[in-house]
Amino acid sequence: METIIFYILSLVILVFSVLTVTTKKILRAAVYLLFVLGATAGIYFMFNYNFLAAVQLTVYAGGIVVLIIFSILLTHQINTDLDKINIKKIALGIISSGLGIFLVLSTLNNHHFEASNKQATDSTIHGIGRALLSYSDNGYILPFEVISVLLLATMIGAIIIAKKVEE
Amino acid sequence: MIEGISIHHILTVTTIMFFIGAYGFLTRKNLITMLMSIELVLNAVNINFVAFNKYLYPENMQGHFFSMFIIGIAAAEAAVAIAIIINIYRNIHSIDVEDIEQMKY
Amino acid sequence: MDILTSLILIPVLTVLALLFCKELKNIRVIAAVGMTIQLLQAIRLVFIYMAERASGNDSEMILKKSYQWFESINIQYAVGVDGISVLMILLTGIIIFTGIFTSWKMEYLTKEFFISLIVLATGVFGFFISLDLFTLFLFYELAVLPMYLLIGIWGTGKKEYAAMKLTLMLMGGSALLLVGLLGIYFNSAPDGGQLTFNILEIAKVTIPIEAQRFFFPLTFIGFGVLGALFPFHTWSPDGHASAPTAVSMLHAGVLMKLGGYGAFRVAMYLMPEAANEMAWIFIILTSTSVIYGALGAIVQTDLKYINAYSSVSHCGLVLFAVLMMNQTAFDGAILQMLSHGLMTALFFALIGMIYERTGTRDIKKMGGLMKVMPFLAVAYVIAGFASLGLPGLSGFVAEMTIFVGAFQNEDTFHRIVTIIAVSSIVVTAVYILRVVGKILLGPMIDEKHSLISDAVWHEKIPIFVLLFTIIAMGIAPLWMSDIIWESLGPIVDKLVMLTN
Amino acid sequence: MEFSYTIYIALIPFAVFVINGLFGSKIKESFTGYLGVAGMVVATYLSYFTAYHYFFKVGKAVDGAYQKVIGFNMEWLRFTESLHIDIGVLLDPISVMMLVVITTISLMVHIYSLGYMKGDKGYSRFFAFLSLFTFSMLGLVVATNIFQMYMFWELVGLSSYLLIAHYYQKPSAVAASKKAFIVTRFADLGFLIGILILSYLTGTFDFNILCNPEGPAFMQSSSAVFLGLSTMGWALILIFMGGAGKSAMFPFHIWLPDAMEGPTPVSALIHAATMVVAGVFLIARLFPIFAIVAPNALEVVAVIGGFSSIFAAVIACTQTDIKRILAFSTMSQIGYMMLALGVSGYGAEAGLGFMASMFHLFTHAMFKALLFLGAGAIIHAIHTNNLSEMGNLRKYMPIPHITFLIACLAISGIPPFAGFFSKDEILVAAYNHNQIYFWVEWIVAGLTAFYMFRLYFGIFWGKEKKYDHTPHDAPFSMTFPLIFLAIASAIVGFIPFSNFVTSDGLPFDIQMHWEIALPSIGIAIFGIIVAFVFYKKESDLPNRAVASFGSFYKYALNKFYFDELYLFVARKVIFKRFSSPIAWFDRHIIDATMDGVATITNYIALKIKGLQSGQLQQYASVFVSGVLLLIVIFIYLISV
Repeated sequence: METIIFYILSLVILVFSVLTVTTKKILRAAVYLLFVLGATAGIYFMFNYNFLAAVQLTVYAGGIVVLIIFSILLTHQINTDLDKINIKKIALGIISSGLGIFLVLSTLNNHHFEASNKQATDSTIHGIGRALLSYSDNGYILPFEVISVLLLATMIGAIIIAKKVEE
Repeated sequence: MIEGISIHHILTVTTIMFFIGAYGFLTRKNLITMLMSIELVLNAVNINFVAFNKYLYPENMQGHFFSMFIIGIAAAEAAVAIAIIINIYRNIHSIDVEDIEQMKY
Repeated sequence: MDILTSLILIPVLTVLALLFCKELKNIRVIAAVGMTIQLLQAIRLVFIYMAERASGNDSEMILKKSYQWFESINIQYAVGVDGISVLMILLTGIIIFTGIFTSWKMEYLTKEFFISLIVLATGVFGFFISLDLFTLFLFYELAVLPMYLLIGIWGTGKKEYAAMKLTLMLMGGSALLLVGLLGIYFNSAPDGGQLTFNILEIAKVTIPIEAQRFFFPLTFIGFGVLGALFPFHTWSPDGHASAPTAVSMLHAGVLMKLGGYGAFRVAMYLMPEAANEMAWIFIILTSTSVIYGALGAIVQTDLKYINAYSSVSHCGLVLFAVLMMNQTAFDGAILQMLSHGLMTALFFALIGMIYERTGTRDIKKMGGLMKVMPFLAVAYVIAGFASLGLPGLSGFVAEMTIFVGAFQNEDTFHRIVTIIAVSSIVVTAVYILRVVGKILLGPMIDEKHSLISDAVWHEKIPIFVLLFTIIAMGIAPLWMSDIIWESLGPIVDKLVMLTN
Repeated sequence: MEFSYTIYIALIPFAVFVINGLFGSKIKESFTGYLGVAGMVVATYLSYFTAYHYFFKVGKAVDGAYQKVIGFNMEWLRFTESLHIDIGVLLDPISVMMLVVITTISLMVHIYSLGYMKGDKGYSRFFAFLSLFTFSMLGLVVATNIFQMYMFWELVGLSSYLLIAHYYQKPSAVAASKKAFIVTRFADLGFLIGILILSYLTGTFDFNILCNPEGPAFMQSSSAVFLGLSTMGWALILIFMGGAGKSAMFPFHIWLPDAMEGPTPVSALIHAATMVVAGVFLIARLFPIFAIVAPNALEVVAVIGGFSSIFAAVIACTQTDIKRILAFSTMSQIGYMMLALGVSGYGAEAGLGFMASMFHLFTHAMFKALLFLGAGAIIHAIHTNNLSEMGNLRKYMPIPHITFLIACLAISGIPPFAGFFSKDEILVAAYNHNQIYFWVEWIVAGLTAFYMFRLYFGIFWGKEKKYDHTPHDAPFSMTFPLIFLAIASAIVGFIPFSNFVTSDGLPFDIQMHWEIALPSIGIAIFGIIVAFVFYKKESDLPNRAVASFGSFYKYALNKFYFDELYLFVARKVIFKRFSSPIAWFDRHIIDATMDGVATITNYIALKIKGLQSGQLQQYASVFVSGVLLLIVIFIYLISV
């Protein structure tokens, strides 16, 4: 059962990934991306990382994709097709990507991963929250603070960059 | 740990996804679509982190938290990127990456 | 306070004082006062040195101080002087002092000019007192780099080109030098133990011969570029011709000596075996320099070019002498550095003054200036005679010591190149007298020149100081020669004993 | 020390030079002249006193020979333990004699210049340089070691340069001074190399050690041989090259005639009586080495001296500038002295030539200075050097006339004037050594008499020319030296010179050799008669004589084109073939190489800057390719 779900999710991810980077309509690309992100969240669910999946859905699917769509609307007529892409470029892209896939996969297949049998730790929201705010060995208070500062800076930065320059 | 699925399966999927993102980044001309490609790449990496966490080191949650922070940063990045894109569009009425070459030489 | 460190601190303080100074007049006065104190300190240092030696202190370097400032690779701020560096410091003190007065009328960006000039001098002072190769290199770079600004901003003619060329060529030399110095560093403890940059400690060990063979040429050429070693001398004519007066003085007078001093103190002293082995290559190059520079000077028509080629010839003689592996020749090399420093500074100062008055440096456009500016003309003639090695002036002492020393070598090769080098004195006479005859003697060529006035006080000060030292050195050379002689002992032990 | 005061003989003129040189423009002009004369009076007194003291009181050692006395010595610069330059005073017969000659002539010239240079713009400068010259020349002759000699040798060259260029606004004077300095400098190069070789072989500069027949110099006679001469011989020939340069011997003679551009007192002092004999003095100083170790080198000296004397005498017959005639005559007479040294042997009687040479140096200084000063008086009066613009001056200028006549008789070797005695000794020495030398010098004696009397008759007799103003007789300050020197020229020949100055210090007696003296007097009188016939009255005899000599005359008139030859070498060979190509090479090859490195770097930079296209995706694909490449390299190529 789980195997089948995983395959389905994988298929969704791969197919819509391809569509995202190849479709001519930009808005469609955004929508395909949304599917990919959703399927990713699904995989997180399968790992039993529910909080992460939720974050994925809210931040990525809910936030970023909406932002992207907004920007598309701000900069494009929705119906216009994207420009034709130079065949050379496509060829180059395919060759390097294909080569990359080949190289990485063949490396991976030659490598044996030692699966661990240790007991998984608590991945409840409660546990996550504790870990995030703890400053003990497995605590993440420092990155958490850093990220919050970063987000604040981003907010200000984004506003300043996008602000209309006053003549 | 997903029943019946080895780490190789997951890594295969994410590898392909990663390079699809890379392909998109290399070929798309539109800045927004390039941004989307980047999101694909990031997602592939996120899944990898989680998978390694889950399969190889289940006893702590580093991969999990790493993914979370990446998502946070990705959000920030997207916000700034889009702000920049909009600004560029305002200035040169195009968001074609080939038109943006002020940084040459 | 420690007198050696004060030699660095005084210029630094002067620079700081200049930074907070606005009025033109104050700037000049501060620079002049600072450098006067510096000169007095340099003179005091000579007396301290002589008193130390008289009281029986016969260690290689005196007034030694050492502070660790970068522990992990053992870089120290190690200072100390022997007779040679004391005299070089005195020379530098004299020349920066006179240089300040020569640029008294500098009006464009005065403050920045004096600051760069004094920073350069700081580097030179630091170079001469350093015993640590790394610190030495640091000061070396500090001395070379302000040159770019000084020529590029305050120069004349093709100044950007000249500044760029000079800086790039010297930097190229520095690159070789850095490799050489690091090579010495990494071989400074062949038997294991702490690697060191300290010259005195490296001198105690024998660097493996394979390493020496590789790093000696690098170090020697690295310093040689600054010492105008043929064929790396071409920055000199262009650089000197474009540089403002005080910079030419300092550069030809002192900076080029850094090359000779470094080649001697670092390259040859620390790697004596390779030096002995490869000396013949460089002897050929330097004796070429000597003759080539002199012959090149004959046909030039720009006063500064003439002097630049003459410097190539004279500095070639310095390097020639250090390669002669003979205590007398070494002595002569140091004397020649001092002598050439003084007289070339005087030359450039005078050329600057003549240029200010006539607006040209072309010898074909001048004539009979003796009549309108006897003081400057007489000074020029004396400088010329010092340059062609007339007894009673400094050049004779230095050249004769070199020639006699070089000729004491047993083998024919050394003696033949010595004879070749000796013949440069005739060529020197030709170009010096040609210039004197053209611009100072004979009838007045340009009517406008009859309105020229003679030197004023701030021009007379440097001329008097330089003339005095040139004549003093020429008339009573023995004390100077003795100071050098006794300091050469350790170096000779390492270098010359090897040949026997 | 007994003779330590002798250092002041040299130092007093130096002090005068310093005072006049530094403060000449500040103090009253006439004072500088008087100061110079006063200094010279003291120096002259001191050197006469020294001479008296040396020759008659303490100079002789027990065996009767005059020994060398070190009056003063001070280390000046040390090269090695054994090689060091000292500054000192060495007194021996020749240096004491030179002291007397130099101070006497210098004093006379100083006095003379008081009148001659009056009103000149460079009055104080002139006196300063005269003092400098005197100082250097005195330092030269009393040198205790060869390097001290070289130093003062250079300094006399310097003062000669400065004094020739006295009228520095005259291009010809500037050119002449330059020529004099460079030609002698070139010769000095030989001197210096000679010193280097000599010091290398012997390990000393000191004359006392060098000239000591038991010293290291004499151990060297068997050393390596190169081109038929020992190394020592070559060293000595190179040293002689320096002497030849200073003494204007062939082929370094070309500067001397031009040096006449200087003021006439300078010509008298430097270019007739003192500096130009420095070369002779140098050989005399090193005479024991020359005579014993390298007789071949001495033969060279003799040949050069003999050739120079006849060469110069021939040219002198054709010149019209009176100072140049005297200059060539000087060259000719110095040739005599060189020849005399060259034919001499070492030892008392064998050293006749040595003694004769010194004797001739002494007498020649007197009469040649007199000739120049006389010529100066004439030039001072009529403002020209040209013989053809003179004539019948005897009635205007009686004192110069008489003194000039005495000098002419002296130089021609007419007894009982000084030249006769010294020239006779030279001819005897030449006759004893090799008869060819004798006959050459015999002819030169005739030529000398001829051209001197050509000069004499041309100036004082013949047709009167038009002068700008009536020629006036010279003032007392100028006539006094003339009279003094005329008396000296007349009587110094009677000094028994061989009792004082000999090659090894042992005095001996000489006899008159009438069988040699008579023919030489004969040819001198013959020369005078020819001159009398030719030039006493205007006639076309000279022109006919010229015509019969044809092109030879033209060659002689143009000094056998040696100036042109040198000019050709200097301008066309050194300048065009060496210096200009080197300057070109430096700019266009070496410098261009350096610039070329920069240009190539620049070119490459321009070419590869296209890589920085600003195209983001281009960068990205390069980046991706690079990563893939690294994967391939590190995982597949290296690890396997």
